[in-house]
Amino acid sequence: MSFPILSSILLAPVLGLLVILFIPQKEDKIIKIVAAIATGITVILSLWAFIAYDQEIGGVQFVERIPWVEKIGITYSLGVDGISLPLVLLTAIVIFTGVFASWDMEKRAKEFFIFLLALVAGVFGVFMTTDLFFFYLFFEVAVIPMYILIGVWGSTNKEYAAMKLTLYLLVGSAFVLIGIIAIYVYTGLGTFDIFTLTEQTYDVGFQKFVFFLFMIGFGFLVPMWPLHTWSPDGHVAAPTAVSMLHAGVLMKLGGYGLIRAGIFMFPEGARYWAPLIATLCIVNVVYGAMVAMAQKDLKFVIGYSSVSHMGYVLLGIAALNTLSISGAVAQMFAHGIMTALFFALVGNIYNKAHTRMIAEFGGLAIQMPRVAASFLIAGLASLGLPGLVNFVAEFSIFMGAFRVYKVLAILAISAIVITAIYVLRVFQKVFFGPRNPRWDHIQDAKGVELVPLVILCGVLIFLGFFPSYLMELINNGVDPFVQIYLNTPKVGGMY
Amino acid sequence: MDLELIVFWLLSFITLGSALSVVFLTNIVHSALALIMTFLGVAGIYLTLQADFIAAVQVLVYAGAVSILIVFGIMLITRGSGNMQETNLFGKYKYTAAIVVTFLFGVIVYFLIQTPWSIATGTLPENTVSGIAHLLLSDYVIAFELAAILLTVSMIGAIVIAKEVKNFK
Amino acid sequence: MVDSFGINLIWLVPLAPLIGFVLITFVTYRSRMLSALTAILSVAISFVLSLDVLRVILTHPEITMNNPLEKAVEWLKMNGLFIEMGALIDPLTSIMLFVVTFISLLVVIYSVGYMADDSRFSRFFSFLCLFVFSMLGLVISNNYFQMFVFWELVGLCSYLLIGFYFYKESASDACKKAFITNRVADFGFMIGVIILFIYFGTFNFGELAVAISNSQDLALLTLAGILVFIGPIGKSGQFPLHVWLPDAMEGPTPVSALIHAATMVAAGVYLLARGFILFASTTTVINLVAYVGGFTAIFAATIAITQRDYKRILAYSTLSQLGYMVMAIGVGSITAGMFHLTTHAFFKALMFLCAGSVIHALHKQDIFEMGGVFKDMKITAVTMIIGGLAIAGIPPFAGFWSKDEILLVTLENGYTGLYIIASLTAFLTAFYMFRLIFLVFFGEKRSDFEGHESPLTMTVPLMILAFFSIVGGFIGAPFLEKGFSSFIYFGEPHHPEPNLMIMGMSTIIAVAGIFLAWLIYIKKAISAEKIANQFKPIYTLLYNKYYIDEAYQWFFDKIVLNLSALCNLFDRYVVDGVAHSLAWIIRTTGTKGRYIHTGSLQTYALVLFAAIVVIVIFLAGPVVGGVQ
Amino acid sequence: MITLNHYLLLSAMLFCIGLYGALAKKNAIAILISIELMLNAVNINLVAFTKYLTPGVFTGQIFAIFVIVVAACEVAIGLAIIVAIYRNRTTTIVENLDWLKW
Repeated sequence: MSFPILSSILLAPVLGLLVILFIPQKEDKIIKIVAAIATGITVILSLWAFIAYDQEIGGVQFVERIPWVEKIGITYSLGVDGISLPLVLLTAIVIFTGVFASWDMEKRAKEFFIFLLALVAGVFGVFMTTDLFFFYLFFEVAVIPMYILIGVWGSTNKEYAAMKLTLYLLVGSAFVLIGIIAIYVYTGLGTFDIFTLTEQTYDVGFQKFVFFLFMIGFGFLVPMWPLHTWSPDGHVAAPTAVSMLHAGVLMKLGGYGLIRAGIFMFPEGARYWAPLIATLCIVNVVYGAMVAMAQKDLKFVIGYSSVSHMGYVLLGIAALNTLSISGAVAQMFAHGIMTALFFALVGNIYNKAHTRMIAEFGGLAIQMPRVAASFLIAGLASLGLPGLVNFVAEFSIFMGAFRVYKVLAILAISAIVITAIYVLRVFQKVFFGPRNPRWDHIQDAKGVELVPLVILCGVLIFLGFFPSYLMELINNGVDPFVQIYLNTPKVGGMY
Repeated sequence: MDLELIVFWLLSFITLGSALSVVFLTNIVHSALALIMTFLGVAGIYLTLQADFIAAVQVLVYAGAVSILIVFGIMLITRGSGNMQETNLFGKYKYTAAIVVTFLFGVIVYFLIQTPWSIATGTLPENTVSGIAHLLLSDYVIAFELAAILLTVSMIGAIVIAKEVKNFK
Repeated sequence: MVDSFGINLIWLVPLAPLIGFVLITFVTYRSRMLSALTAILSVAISFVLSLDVLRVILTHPEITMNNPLEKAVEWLKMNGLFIEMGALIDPLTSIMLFVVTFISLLVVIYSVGYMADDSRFSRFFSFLCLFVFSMLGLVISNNYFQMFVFWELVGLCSYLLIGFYFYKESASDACKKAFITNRVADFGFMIGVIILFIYFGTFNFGELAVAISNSQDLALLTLAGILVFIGPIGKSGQFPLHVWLPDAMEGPTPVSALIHAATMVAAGVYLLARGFILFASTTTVINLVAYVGGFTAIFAATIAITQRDYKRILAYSTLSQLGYMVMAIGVGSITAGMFHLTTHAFFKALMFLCAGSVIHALHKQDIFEMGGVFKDMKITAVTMIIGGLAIAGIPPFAGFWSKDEILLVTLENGYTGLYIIASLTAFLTAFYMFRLIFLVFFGEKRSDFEGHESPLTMTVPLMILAFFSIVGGFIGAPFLEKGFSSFIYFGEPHHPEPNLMIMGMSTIIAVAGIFLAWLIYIKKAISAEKIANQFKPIYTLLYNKYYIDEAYQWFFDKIVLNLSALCNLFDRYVVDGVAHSLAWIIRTTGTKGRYIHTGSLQTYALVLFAAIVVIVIFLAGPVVGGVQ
Repeated sequence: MITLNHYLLLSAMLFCIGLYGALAKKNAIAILISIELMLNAVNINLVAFTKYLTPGVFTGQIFAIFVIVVAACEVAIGLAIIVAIYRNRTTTIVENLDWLKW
């Protein structure tokens, strides 16, 4: 057996967490370094996996299987394919930069990083596991530290936001749990293995039922309108690194789950519910953008822009073809990087200015040119400018979706205008305009603060110019499933 | 109508009557006295069941020790309260409880009549004490010892709990 | 196959400025001189390569519009999507490459002098390089997708450069406006491109041309054509998306010259020429193109005659001239459109650079505060007058030939209405341009300023451009047998016969316009104020640009922002309200429900026994009777 | 002839009287007393079962003995608690003793 890359990715944060446990509270420098090393390892390993993944063979690679509870068929099994690998890489990048973004965290730094690493271990687990039981387990592992992180280290109405977020996510996961149990009982194979279960046939009524559960359950996570209000509140309240991870990665669990366990497992159910998802996601896209325009708090703007952008992911999923689903996965990756950059920047500004109210800023580009430049890059990524990876993802989604839902796709594309309006308005109000002496004391990002900026901007631009590294891997992961399950009827008895 | 039956009815009448008195008398001291009567009645029932040892224990422990304890308890607690006639009143559930208990009684009676008891044919030996003693000190010896410990513990516990706490604050 | 370094290194044409951008941004940004040198050098490389490409095209007659050279690399390949990045080399590309790199080079050199006092000198050059990269990428694209990508990137550069003085509120508003207006246009363009790919399965211009000419689906072609045309409407400032271009003058003047006069705004025309087969496939689309162009031409010209700001007048003039080009293509002649694009690039860049020179010296932009500048700035003034003559259409200056070609094809193809509009526009153009020249360079000083000639880095580009503004028109002059028209054409080369009557008419119109301006502003025979007062409502309407900006502003402030506020309230109070009321129900159930726990043991016991009774009855009920 | 059911019926009545007392009375000592009645009812059952069902084995009676032991302990502890409560609260009315409330 070769080197267990995936288990190592999963264990690196856990190990880091254990090491931090034994470091005294006051040595917060060492704690941060340990956290950076632990997450750095995950970046290196996931990059390695990203490169070592053999597209010729395709399918699930780096598989590790250890039976856990054999009696009911629960197996600790990890494996990645073209769908999950980019998301694993995304998680690694976001958490690594997130550690640097919270470098000046002084309040109970030890506990903060312990929970942060626990959270990220859970997220890694969700993306890598190929077992539905572990999928659910890791998801819950990710939710609980989130509650504590927001509740303790947050700002602006943090208790409310933490409670809201946790309750919404738990309600969502309850739907998912019912679905998982229903599948397990229905098949009666005594296995939770996602791919084995995907190969089974289910009758149409069952597909519709379970897909509905998954749609609602994962819809809470994505978040699908009108189940979305937890996410802006959560973003705003969370500390910087948690916002990055939350908007950058946690929301992607929903999209990932919907693709992995939703449409491939229940293509008929997906076909039945897809128009509903498509309609709701247009509400997400347009309405989210409109709400974002009305916000006064920087983080709320980004929070609602996430709602809007995740609508594109849903649109890609609802269109049910290779291009759109690949676009959806790529959009998850791109949006994760972009929004993490946004939150890192806003966190940076907030740490220095102690306010996030857009109206109080102005002319910041004079005092913080680097932050302004990075913010502009993030903003341009957000409005889908070519040359940044978001554009490729959105374009694929539009291309895929247009074949299926013409009017809805046009409505979705119209949001690129609305997005441009609110992004540029915010950018102008915060960074442009005459010098404001109130902010003269603010220093530009420097030293470790630059790490997240450089890495995230770099990823956005590099993959924007060379999208094939990302897109072809994703396409490689998505296409076989689409060919097998979506292009042929998969109903019990007829298959 | 043989003697046994007459005795049983008599004892039942005494037991239930005094039990009802325990519940319905409003003076707690009267209730306690009625309780002693009940205990004695139950002891009599035991005798009709040829359980002479249990009957003896019943008289000693219940009618003797427990009753005295309760009387002492009453003495400690009801001091100072003026009207002894109102020391043992019904609470707010007087009627609700009656309904529930009636139903429960109905259920119990229904089932004990319905149940096909497999009545054994044999009879009890004349001398039960030695049999009980034998069992207690062989099969049930651990339980027996535990009962001893329990008694000790409860004695100490009762003292600790009832002891006046001083300088607690 | 043609072997030449220009063709072989075609990828370096756009890439050299990109490398320049990267170098300036990350390496040389601390040194002004190095940054300027890097910029000049990188653009010069592109220029030399472009020259070689032009040479190759000119010496290889087998490379024609119908038989281009094409190079491409795969950029992205997915199931259902195939995207290339490539270079399409034909006469159209080569002339556009030449124009763009030539003007860019001159503007970059000019900027060394113009921006000398700016503290963000290096940043300016890095942005310029980025722009040149994007523009060249756009020019060489061989497919719609690449075109769209660079189309957006030039928009970004335009945003960055208009907002170069971001600390000025007006500049920051203008750059935002420019970007958003272009976004609206790109929205249409993008849908058009997507439709094209979905129905024809390719982005490639050549493959699409074949597919479109074989297609019978007129409705689809009309839809796609109109949608794609929305892109040029935005980028080339056609009505009704023209509003951003005058405001874009908030940027540094070299930027206005390069981006908002000569190159980027012409990208729309270039796209129309490049994808002509799509627009020409249905009469609806091609007529739309023609009339939008014609309307914009006269619409912008009427506004220009009332404006007071030097650069704004030029901006409206640019709009008007772009309208000419679009109209030319709309009436079916990409030859005329591209010809005018080329000459316009020379003389309009020239005029903007002259404006820059004047503004640089005077630090003023209102032409009514200038006057008599001629004696202080002879080179600038002479070159500006050359530009004015060129745009007015006085023979033998460049503008005469190209404008004449447009008028000719318009009439020839039966658009008499458009011909009259175009002639009227020519009259207005001559009038407002010489109004500007007379007010700025002649007469007495109308305010306090010190004029002085600009440094050589600025005047040399002026002179070079002036030279091209004089002779540039001869490449397409009708008496040339193998002129522009046999170089860039659609379908078969069409060589219009020289029509002396049209030539004469247009010359007379231009002279009349200049004469009127002379009468009003030099001779003072006619009072401008009196006319303005006489036609007060019209004057106000024109001066306020037909209130279109105000209408858009009203739409945005009143409709969009209120809608967005409404959405926000909906989200806070309805969507969240539902969630909160659910939470309220649960919480209230809890707070009320806890009173069940009375704390009284008797209650608990009572309920316990009642429950026992109920459960026993419930469970035993079915089996009662079964018990013996 | 006295049958098992006589005893069981007696026991059931006694139990229910005790239960009624435990549920309906106010005074804590009265409740304790009522519980004693219930325990006695149980003992009657046990002893009666010994006679009628398993005459050879004394298990029932031994159980009764243990019940008596436990009952004795219970009374002792219960009274101690009541005394302690009385000392703190000067009441033994259970309706006032609602500290378990929310």
